[in-house]
Amino acid sequence: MFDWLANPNRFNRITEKIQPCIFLIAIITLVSGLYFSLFDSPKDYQQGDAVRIMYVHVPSAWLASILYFSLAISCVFYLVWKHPLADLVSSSIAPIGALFSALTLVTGSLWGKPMWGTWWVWDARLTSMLVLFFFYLGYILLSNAFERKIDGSKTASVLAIVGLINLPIVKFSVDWWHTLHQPASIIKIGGPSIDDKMLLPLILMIFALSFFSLYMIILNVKTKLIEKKCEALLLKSNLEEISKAG
Amino acid sequence: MNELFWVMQGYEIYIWPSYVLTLLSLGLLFVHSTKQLQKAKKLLKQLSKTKN
Amino acid sequence: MLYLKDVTIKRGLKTVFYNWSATIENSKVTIISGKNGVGKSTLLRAIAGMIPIEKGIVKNHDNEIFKDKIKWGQNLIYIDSKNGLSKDLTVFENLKTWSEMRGWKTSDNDLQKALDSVDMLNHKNLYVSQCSEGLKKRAALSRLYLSLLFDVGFWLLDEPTNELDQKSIILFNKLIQRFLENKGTILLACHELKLFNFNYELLNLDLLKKKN
Amino acid sequence: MLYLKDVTIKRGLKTVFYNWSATIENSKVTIISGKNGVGKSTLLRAIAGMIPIEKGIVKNHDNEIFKDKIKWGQNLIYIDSKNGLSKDLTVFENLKTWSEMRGWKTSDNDLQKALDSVDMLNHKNLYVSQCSEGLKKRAALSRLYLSLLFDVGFWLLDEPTNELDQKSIILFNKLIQRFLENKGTILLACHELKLFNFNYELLNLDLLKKKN
Amino acid sequence: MSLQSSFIQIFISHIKREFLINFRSLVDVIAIISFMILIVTLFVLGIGPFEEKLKLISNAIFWIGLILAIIPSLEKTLQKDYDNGWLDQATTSPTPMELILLSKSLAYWLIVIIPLLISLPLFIVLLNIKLKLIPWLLISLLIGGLSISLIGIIGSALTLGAKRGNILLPILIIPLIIPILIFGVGISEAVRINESPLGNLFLLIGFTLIYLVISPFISAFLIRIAISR
Amino acid sequence: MSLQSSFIQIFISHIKREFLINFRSLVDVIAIISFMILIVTLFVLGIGPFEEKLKLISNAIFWIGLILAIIPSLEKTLQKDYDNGWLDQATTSPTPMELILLSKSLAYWLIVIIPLLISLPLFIVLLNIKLKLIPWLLISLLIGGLSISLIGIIGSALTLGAKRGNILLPILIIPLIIPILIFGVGISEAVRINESPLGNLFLLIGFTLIYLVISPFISAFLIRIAISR
Ligand code: HEM
Ligand SMILES: Nc1ncnc2c1ncn2[C@@H]1O[C@H](COP(=O)(O)OP(=O)(O)OP(=O)(O)O)[C@@H](O)[C@H]1O
Ligand SMILES: Nc1ncnc2c1ncn2[C@@H]1O[C@H](COP(=O)(O)OP(=O)(O)OP(=O)(O)O)[C@@H](O)[C@H]1O
Ligand SMILES: [Mg+2]
Ligand SMILES: [Mg+2]
Repeated sequence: MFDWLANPNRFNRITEKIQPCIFLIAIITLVSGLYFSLFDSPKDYQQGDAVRIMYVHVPSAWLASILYFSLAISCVFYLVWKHPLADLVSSSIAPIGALFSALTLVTGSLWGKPMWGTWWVWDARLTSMLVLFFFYLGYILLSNAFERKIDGSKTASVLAIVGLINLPIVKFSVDWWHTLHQPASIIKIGGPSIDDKMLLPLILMIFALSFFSLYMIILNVKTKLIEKKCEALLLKSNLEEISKAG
Repeated sequence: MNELFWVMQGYEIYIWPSYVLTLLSLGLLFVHSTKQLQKAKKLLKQLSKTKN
Repeated sequence: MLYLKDVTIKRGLKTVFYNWSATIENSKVTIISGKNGVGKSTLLRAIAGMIPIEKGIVKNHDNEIFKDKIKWGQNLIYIDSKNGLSKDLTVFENLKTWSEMRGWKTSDNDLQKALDSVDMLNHKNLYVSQCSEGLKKRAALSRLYLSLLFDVGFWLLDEPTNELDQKSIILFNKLIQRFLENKGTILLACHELKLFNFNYELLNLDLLKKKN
Repeated sequence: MLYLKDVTIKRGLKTVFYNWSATIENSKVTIISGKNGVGKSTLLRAIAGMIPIEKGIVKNHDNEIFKDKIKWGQNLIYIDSKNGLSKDLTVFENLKTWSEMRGWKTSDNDLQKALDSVDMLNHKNLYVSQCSEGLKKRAALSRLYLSLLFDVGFWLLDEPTNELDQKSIILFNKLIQRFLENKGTILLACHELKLFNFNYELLNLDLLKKKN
Repeated sequence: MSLQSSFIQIFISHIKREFLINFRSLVDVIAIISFMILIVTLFVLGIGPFEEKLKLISNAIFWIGLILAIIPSLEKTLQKDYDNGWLDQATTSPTPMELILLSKSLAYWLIVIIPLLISLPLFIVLLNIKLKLIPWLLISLLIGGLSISLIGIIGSALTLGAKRGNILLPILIIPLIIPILIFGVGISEAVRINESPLGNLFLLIGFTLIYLVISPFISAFLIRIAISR
Repeated sequence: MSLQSSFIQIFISHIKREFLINFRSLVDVIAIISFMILIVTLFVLGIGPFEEKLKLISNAIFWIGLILAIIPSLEKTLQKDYDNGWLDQATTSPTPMELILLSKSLAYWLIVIIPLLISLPLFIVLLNIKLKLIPWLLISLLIGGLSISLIGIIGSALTLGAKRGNILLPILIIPLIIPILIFGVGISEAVRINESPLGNLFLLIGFTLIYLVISPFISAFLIRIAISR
């Protein structure tokens, strides 16, 4: 699939067609998600209206995790199969993922203040999200810390892959900590402890953010493909000048 | 829209910022990336023009 | 014969060689010359395998040299102005750890002979941090003698004569002579051609790069 | 006239000069030569005031030079193989910060002219970490031009020509010529005497030290 | 033609140089802030996430974080400037070495303190610091940071010439730093138990002033020794 | 005449080289011990010398001390060997870079662990550590130290060729080290509350084994990039 998409022209042709669809789905789910989460969802019996923060917090958290996974996978593609497109994909994912993990931290804090009376608690999930955020940050800083883009891409990809091994361990190990956090309720599919009516806006928001991210990734990859073309053109004209001058 | 909705049981100072922040950053990301794409496209056009 | 065919080598963002070709004859000395920043060191580092060759091939006889990097590593010695000496070790310890790093089992006797070949035996136990510039360079060049004992085919030397005094230049010339007798190939970047008393091929990058 | 009278200079535990005397003529070039490790760099560093002179005196005309270190510092430029360039700054930034460090108010125009004097104007914005060895050396030597604009009397240069290509050597010779016209005094450690096209005094430490 | 600059100008141009080398972009600010956050994380994870424990050590974390942020990087620039010959250039120039070293330590103070001040609200949240403590924390970190960097440069100069410098450095300077730590922690403790922190603050200021005066001379002396080797 | 040594011999000779450079005399052992002592002092002074408080953090002190002792010095040797061209010599030799890096990280582990073990009794007294904890502390520091140095070399290699690498290093490395800290502290905690520490121990061992396998390859890959600049 990736191999097949790796051709830039094919990538452009296909995305040209599906991009509007993705955008449309993102908008529809976002608007309806917002409607349900703000207007048409029940108050939690304990948290009251404060539970509404969940509809931005949890989707952000999910996306931060999912995007990191995709980032690392695309880094594997880049390092192992050396698809240049894979690097563009990973470098497009990274800032979006970093944004979502930052949003998770901020909205979580905004949730924590009314619920726990404190902005921050060194609880397992919070800590591992913080670590995730630093993996994103490390990836971004490292990929820009080299003179040659390719060196930065390779080095940062290594970091992302190490993170893929390390993050589950971090998550798992940090879970040893006693937690104030609520138990994972969606995961317990057997009997979700939250209201079905709360589930709907949650799922809608997750879809909205996922499609939005997908759209943004495609957009960024396109931008980078064009930038690459520009660079190649510039280089070519430079080299021609050099050979003329020589 | 009634007053009660905006106040949200006194949680409004937590709820609205989280929504606004989320939507704002998504919006900014969208605008920024689209601009970037437009810029790149323009540059490419210029370059291919000067080449020919 | 070392063939470089249509190679493109970048250094940072700068393309130093672009679709460039050259041949380097075996069992001879080739002196690479050219103005500062033309790419002498880059070329040597690329042939040594440290800087990737973006495009093109480098062949030794009919083997692409980077196909088997270990074999190519076995076959070459690279010395540049960085010397590769640890300041916190003595001259002797540096040579010894270096030869161990290459996996060579050298006797202390061999090591001493190597140091003697560049007149460093008196300075054997001097820490490198206490050596003058020329002594450091000589300590690095003592590796060349060791390589005569093992099966090394190439010396890649980047400005090896810079800090050497007259006597050391003579000793260095002798080492080169011995290596040539062993059918070794030498690539040497240098600005001062008058220091050498042997026949050499000249690879002037100024001229060669304009031609392409 | 720079007199060194009965000086003893140590380097670590080693006494490099012992009760040694020499004179160095003003407004001339004196080339210090000698074999590796004889003490050329030590001598230059001692005169520059970095290595203490254990015994003996060094006089310029009738002033002991180390009586007023600030004045002596004002009066000299010292450049050795370390160059004194920060890798993380560009060639231009390095020159600018250097001249600011000396307290010289130089215009950007002067700095550019200085870089031009060693043909480094094209490489002005190159980070030093991206310079080839020769380019680094040239970036360091560009200070010499600046010193022509200010009241500097001495250049102490330790193997300044090592990495330079032919063209840079010519430019370097020109700088020396201009400094001599300004009545400047040059002390220069070097192994290769053929590079210079001016009259020089030779201070061969091999011979001088045996005599004592 | 001798357009000599004044010492002040030379001093400022030196600070500019350090900023050029070490503070080229936003990345550096982000990096220092992240470094501090991660130090906090490391401590918290080592100790356990319980609030009561955290309260006990939040002061210590700040100070140790500050020490770890300033001293290693100060050591590194000095080492770099020694290795690349910049310090040789400085000694063979009319500018006093003392001035150069003073500017170096002030530059490093600024380089670390500016990001720290920017991110102080974040730490207040992370470590759950009480509001009344904040002005005192601010002022004690500002002053303490200055003395840490003044001491740091002495330590770096001490180990510059020493062969086994890298390991010796902390040993040599930690005794010098301990008083700062004690006064700094003393300030916050006093505020916490509603006593006047002024005593400790004055001690901290006095201590810093002493180092402000002696540090450039001591480190210049040490560097001359290192260069003369 | 080709008397090739085996990989094992090359490996050992590399460790010997690191010891020659870093461990020449008793001074080096003492230096590392005093470094650890000073870390303890810093903590104690930052927190206040009350026993209950100390008990809470004695684990954290050990682990943070270990991290601070291994990683900066590991980074420094790698940087030194990069600057002086030794890594160039290693890449242009038949010996695989992986082997060299593995030996480097093991050497650093030994260099820090040996003095630590020698001085453990001292810390037991200083920090008032219970006897039943000691064997577990010993084993967890041994294993944890190994994984810290394996990770440390990855981090150093990541930042070797990077601009402003020294400032990036902690950001990259601390997240990787967190599990070690947690498992390590977990072992002692388990012992303290009379539960079995084996679970945490096995996790620590597993973690270390993963890095033992991947670290040399990853860091060799990264160093090749740094050298190709
Ligand atoms: C900076 C602070 C916070 C961070 C980083 C954070 C992180 C996360 C993450 C990563 C998830 C997804 C977990 C999963 O899907 O398994 C999550 C879910 C959740 N968080 Fe937070 N959280 C924070 C603060 C809070 C606060 C203050 C509350 C409110 C009490 C809260 C309540 C929840 C709830 C109810 C869920 C959904 C449970 C689930 O999906 O399993 N979080 N949080
Ligand atoms: N830091 C030091 N500690 C001890 N001895 C030193 C130190 N630096 C140099 N030496 C010794 O002092 C002597 C003089 O060194 P110096 O660098 O002056 O030689 P030089 O004439 O410049 O040689 P070269 O031609 O190699 O540059 C040498 O024998 C050297 O080994
Ligand atoms: N790390 C780097 N990043 C970017 N450009 C570099 C880098 N290293 C070298 N260059 C550039 O590559 C070109 C070739 O450098 P190289 O060192 O090969 O020159 P050289 O011929 O050896 O010169 P010299 O005679 O001065 O040693 C130079 O223009 C130099 O500025
Ligand atoms: Mg070169
Ligand atoms: Mg010398």
